[in-house]
Amino acid sequence: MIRESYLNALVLFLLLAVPVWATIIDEPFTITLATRAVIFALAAVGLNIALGLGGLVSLGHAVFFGIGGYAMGILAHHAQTYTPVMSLPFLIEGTKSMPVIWLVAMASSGLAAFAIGTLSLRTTGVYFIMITLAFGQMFYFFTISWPTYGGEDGLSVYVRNEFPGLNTLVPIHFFAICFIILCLVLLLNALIAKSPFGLALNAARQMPKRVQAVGLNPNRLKLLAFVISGVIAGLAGALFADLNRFVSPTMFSWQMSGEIMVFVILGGVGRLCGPVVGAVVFVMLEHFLGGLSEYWHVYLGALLLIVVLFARGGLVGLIVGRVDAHD
Amino acid sequence: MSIILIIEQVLNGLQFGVMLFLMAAGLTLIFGVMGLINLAHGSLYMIGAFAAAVIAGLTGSFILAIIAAMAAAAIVGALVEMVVIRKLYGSDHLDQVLATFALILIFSEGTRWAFGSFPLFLDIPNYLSGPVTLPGGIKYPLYRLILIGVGLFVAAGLGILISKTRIGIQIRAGENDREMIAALGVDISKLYTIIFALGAALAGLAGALVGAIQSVQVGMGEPVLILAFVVIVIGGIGSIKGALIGALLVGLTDTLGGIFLPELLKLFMDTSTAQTSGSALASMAIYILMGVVLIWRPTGLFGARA
Amino acid sequence: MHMIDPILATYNLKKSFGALTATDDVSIALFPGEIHAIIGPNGAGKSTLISQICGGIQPDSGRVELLGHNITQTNVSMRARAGIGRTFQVSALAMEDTVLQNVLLGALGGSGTPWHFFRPALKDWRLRDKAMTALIHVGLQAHAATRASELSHGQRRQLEVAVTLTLEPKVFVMDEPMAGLGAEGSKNLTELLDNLREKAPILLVEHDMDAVFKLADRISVLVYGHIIATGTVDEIRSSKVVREAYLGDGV
Amino acid sequence: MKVTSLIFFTALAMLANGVSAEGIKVGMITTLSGGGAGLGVDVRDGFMLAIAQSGRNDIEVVIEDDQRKPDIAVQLADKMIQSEKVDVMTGIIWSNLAMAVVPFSVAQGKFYLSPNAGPSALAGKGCHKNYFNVAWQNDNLHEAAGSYANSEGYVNSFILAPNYPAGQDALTGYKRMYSGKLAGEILTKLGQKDYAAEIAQIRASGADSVFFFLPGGMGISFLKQYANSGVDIPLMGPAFSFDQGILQAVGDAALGVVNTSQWNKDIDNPTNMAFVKTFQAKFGRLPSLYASQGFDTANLLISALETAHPDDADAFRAALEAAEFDSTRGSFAFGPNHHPIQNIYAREVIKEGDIYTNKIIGIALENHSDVYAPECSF
Repeated sequence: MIRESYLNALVLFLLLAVPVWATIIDEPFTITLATRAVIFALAAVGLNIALGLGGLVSLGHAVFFGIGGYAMGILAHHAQTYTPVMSLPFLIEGTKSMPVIWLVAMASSGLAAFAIGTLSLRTTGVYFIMITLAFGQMFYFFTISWPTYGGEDGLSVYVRNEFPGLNTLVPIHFFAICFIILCLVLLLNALIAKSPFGLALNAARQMPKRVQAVGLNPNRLKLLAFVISGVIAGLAGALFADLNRFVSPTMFSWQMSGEIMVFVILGGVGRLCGPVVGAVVFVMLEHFLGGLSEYWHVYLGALLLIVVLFARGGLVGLIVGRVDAHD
Repeated sequence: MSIILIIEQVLNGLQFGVMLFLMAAGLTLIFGVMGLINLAHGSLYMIGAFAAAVIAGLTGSFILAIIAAMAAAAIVGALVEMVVIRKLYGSDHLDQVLATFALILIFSEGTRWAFGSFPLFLDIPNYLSGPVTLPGGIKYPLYRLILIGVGLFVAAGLGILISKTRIGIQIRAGENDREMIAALGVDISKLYTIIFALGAALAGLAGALVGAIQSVQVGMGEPVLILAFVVIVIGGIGSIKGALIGALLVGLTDTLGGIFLPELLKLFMDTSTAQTSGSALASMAIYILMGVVLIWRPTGLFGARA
Repeated sequence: MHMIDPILATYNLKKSFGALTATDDVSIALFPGEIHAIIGPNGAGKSTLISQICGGIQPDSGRVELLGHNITQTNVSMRARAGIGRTFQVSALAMEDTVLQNVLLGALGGSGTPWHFFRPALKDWRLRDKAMTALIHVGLQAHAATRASELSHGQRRQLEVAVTLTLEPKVFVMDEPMAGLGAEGSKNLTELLDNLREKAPILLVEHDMDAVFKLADRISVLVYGHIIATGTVDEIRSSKVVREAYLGDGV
Repeated sequence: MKVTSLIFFTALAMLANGVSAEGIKVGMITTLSGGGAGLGVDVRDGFMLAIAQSGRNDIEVVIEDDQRKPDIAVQLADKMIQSEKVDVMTGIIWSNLAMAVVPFSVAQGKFYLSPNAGPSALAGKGCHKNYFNVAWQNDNLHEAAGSYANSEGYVNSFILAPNYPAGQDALTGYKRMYSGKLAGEILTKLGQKDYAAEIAQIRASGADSVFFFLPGGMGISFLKQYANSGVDIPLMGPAFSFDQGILQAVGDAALGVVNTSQWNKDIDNPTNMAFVKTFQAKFGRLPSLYASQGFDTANLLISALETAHPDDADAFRAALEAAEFDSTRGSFAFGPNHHPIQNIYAREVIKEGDIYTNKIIGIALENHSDVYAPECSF
């Protein structure tokens, strides 16, 4: 058994070391895979704030991932075709600048999370799982049948968007951007977990009526957690779209929501780096098992079952044991 | 749009609804009694359809195929319950979601491993094919009428099973109070296996019946599964009556929405825009219905009040 | 009778569930410095009454006043902020959290806003002092770092009281605090509550008659949703109505 | 011993072809798992059959499964280009995946030979000199159905397709050639499996013909339900609902339905006859049009390699443009936008013994190109 903080440091170190090593030996594809893992991890860290801290089992987080993706797709599409996003009532131009795209992605997914959260938090338990799933399906079918931005075909962006001072087309540069964002979000997550808000949210998950009895509104705490979670997933979506230089409705599919949830549970719900471990392991399995057999989903399924049945607390829990009591 | 067409569409909606009910009934029973959320219910639907296709291919008998579908789904269901599901009753919904998601992966790819990537052949028998003429001169496929009949028959049967029989009393007791059935001296794990197998058999039946007019292929279960979840959430989880009403609502909304929404929009916009946005709206209609129901009644139409 | 205004009062509260009238025209008052016990047989409507006072259930008619303000239309958390500090019949604590974290939650609620995201709650000394004071008051300071789930039943009741203390409430509303406690635990908690009335008056719903007779300044007897008598311990002990309706003829 | 013989054969190949000793590497990204895997499997088998028949051991084919997910396809494309360093790419089945992969790949100087998807964006303004489509432009088969409807004298068609870009393109394609009126036009939900409502509308519409584009399981469902409904208005559709894999699952319900295709197993030329025979012998099933497209794609590639290596991009491109290979479709040539100019046939579903298959009943469009070609300039 080792302490969780050492494990977290080790995970992040490896996640950084592998692409650096890959750059040295000129294996750019390994960097691409690592970037994919980092972005998935980011989305999962987002979900973990709602799921691990707030106890909100959302089977619809693909909505925010997708909205982030489409924010990037739509802005970059208009920038590359030199058409305005809208001209009435005022002019909005497309853009290829990553920071601007991120802001738009986070704002729009945050707004969506606010709306969906407000409605969904009227329900609890299985109903909450199902209503978030239903919102996901709504967005999925909408994007498929709405022709303006490509419908099911999706949108291609031929060149990756720009970040001041870096050449985003160089794999290690783009990886660095994603990795730094992941570290910042993890830091934010750690701070939130220990903050007064995190304390209250954590209590709202375990015993909402106690939180009410001390004069706080548990649903408002959960709603904010849901919005923060959605904003992070949206940012991950924008990065994912930039990694692929492509967005499509599959980003909204319920399998995507399921996969984000798999990252979290595989790694360990409520653990700071659980989602990171989950995403990295998933991407590795996808790569290596996928190379072994066309039917690799069978093995993936079996592995997930084993984790659920025998490794409560996910992989992180398996390595470091149960959560320490703080202080 | 003629009255005949409207009646025909209502029948279509009903038929879709009762088939959804077969799926939803099992899901809602399993949730009501065992508190388990089972994403792998769609796999049992697929297993039913594949078993029916194989047996129909071997024997040529549709009746045997249907029986085989129910048996295969029930057996697989019982096995899954005993090997995996049983360990999940105490867990929270999160673990259940993940474990049954894993089961979907295993069943889907396993079936593809065994049967290949191409759809299987399963058709309705000659004596059930073709249309019949209903009063008012409506021509309607015989087989679809039979589906409506089978669905309503199963609904009635389940109603009687739950209200009148010994096992029904146990099921109701289990929904209300888990310790109570233990106190009644019922073997709980056996009861759970039976309920799971019953739900699975209904899913298998639906898979075979629907597979005969649709396509028998890997992945056929998941779209139906999601609709069935919408159904039980609208109806109220745990309620058979809710599942029936919810299924009919979803069936009618989906069928009629697809027809009438584009027609409605044509009143305001040009034909092709109306067609595109109408069908976009129609594909979201049932989810909008579900959202509205949950905002109005957060535990569904017939769900237990919190 | 009393020349001072009540801190908490209900006026003609009425609540029915279908044909069952759970609360029937209930008017009670809680004055500064007193412990007012509400007793009654099972099913008398005590829990429903508490819920109406704390905001979980809306009455069909009647009103609830705190310090002279009508709070009938407000919800649970608003009433908590207004000064109602309650404990639950079954301990409602964040079981995965430590004792200190549970009390901090109360301090957080009492301080008004939880909307701080970057400063660790455990390093907020103002909150922490408040929390530790409450823990010392109930005698749990040695267990600050213990998980709530590892506490004994009696300690959990003490912790409930401590959480409520951090709110600096105007009144305490306690739903059967003695339930499930052994003789020793009851004795400890009785002492604790006895001293608590200096901080704020207590509305005490309780089954444990020894504790009630020891603690209460006044007692109201609730039967079938109806207050049949209110008075001092001696008045209630000697009341004929109470003996007939509640204690039974044999006593 | 083995090494020596390899060197010997390579040397021989060098002499024979006059190209450099280094072989070429082909990256195939196609759908081998999940829904729609049947199409990818056929393209792969057809392609590899041609490679095997060529006897060339200097062509290395790296095959990867995209699971029909665009993001996986993009990731695999990155892998092919960055890690495998392939010269030529091919294999993608679906238009949306092609849109995700092709523009990026050709922009990096790779050649892409499409064995199936032909989205209009890549045929018109978005065309690229290194992108060749060996199958068809997406609209082609639908246009052929419209033309066939005219030749049959249909004047009141009911048309339906799923509500997604390829579906909307299908209806546009049909209407482009068809000159009659429309009795109705429906966009169904993608993935829909129950068509009772649509069939009722068809019955009520008074149409004299029905054109539908419903690929995969959707088409199976529609055909079975249509046959069972008692509606007997003649059906037409593109070959996608009538390929060899699907027909066996539809059964009698498909018999007699007319569909349009650029290929069929009874096209009478020696290449095709040999292809059908060897494919059946090797894989134990009849080839589908997807298999024929995979086979043709590989043969086009091999023919171009006879004259140039992809390292010499201009020469290799010229060799591809010449398209000097024996196609299973008989005459085959590329138009100015690198899309085929070819005959499109009307076929009818028949039963041969126990097997459901197609028979050519006529030519729907002769030497047909596509409408997007004029918009294309490299």
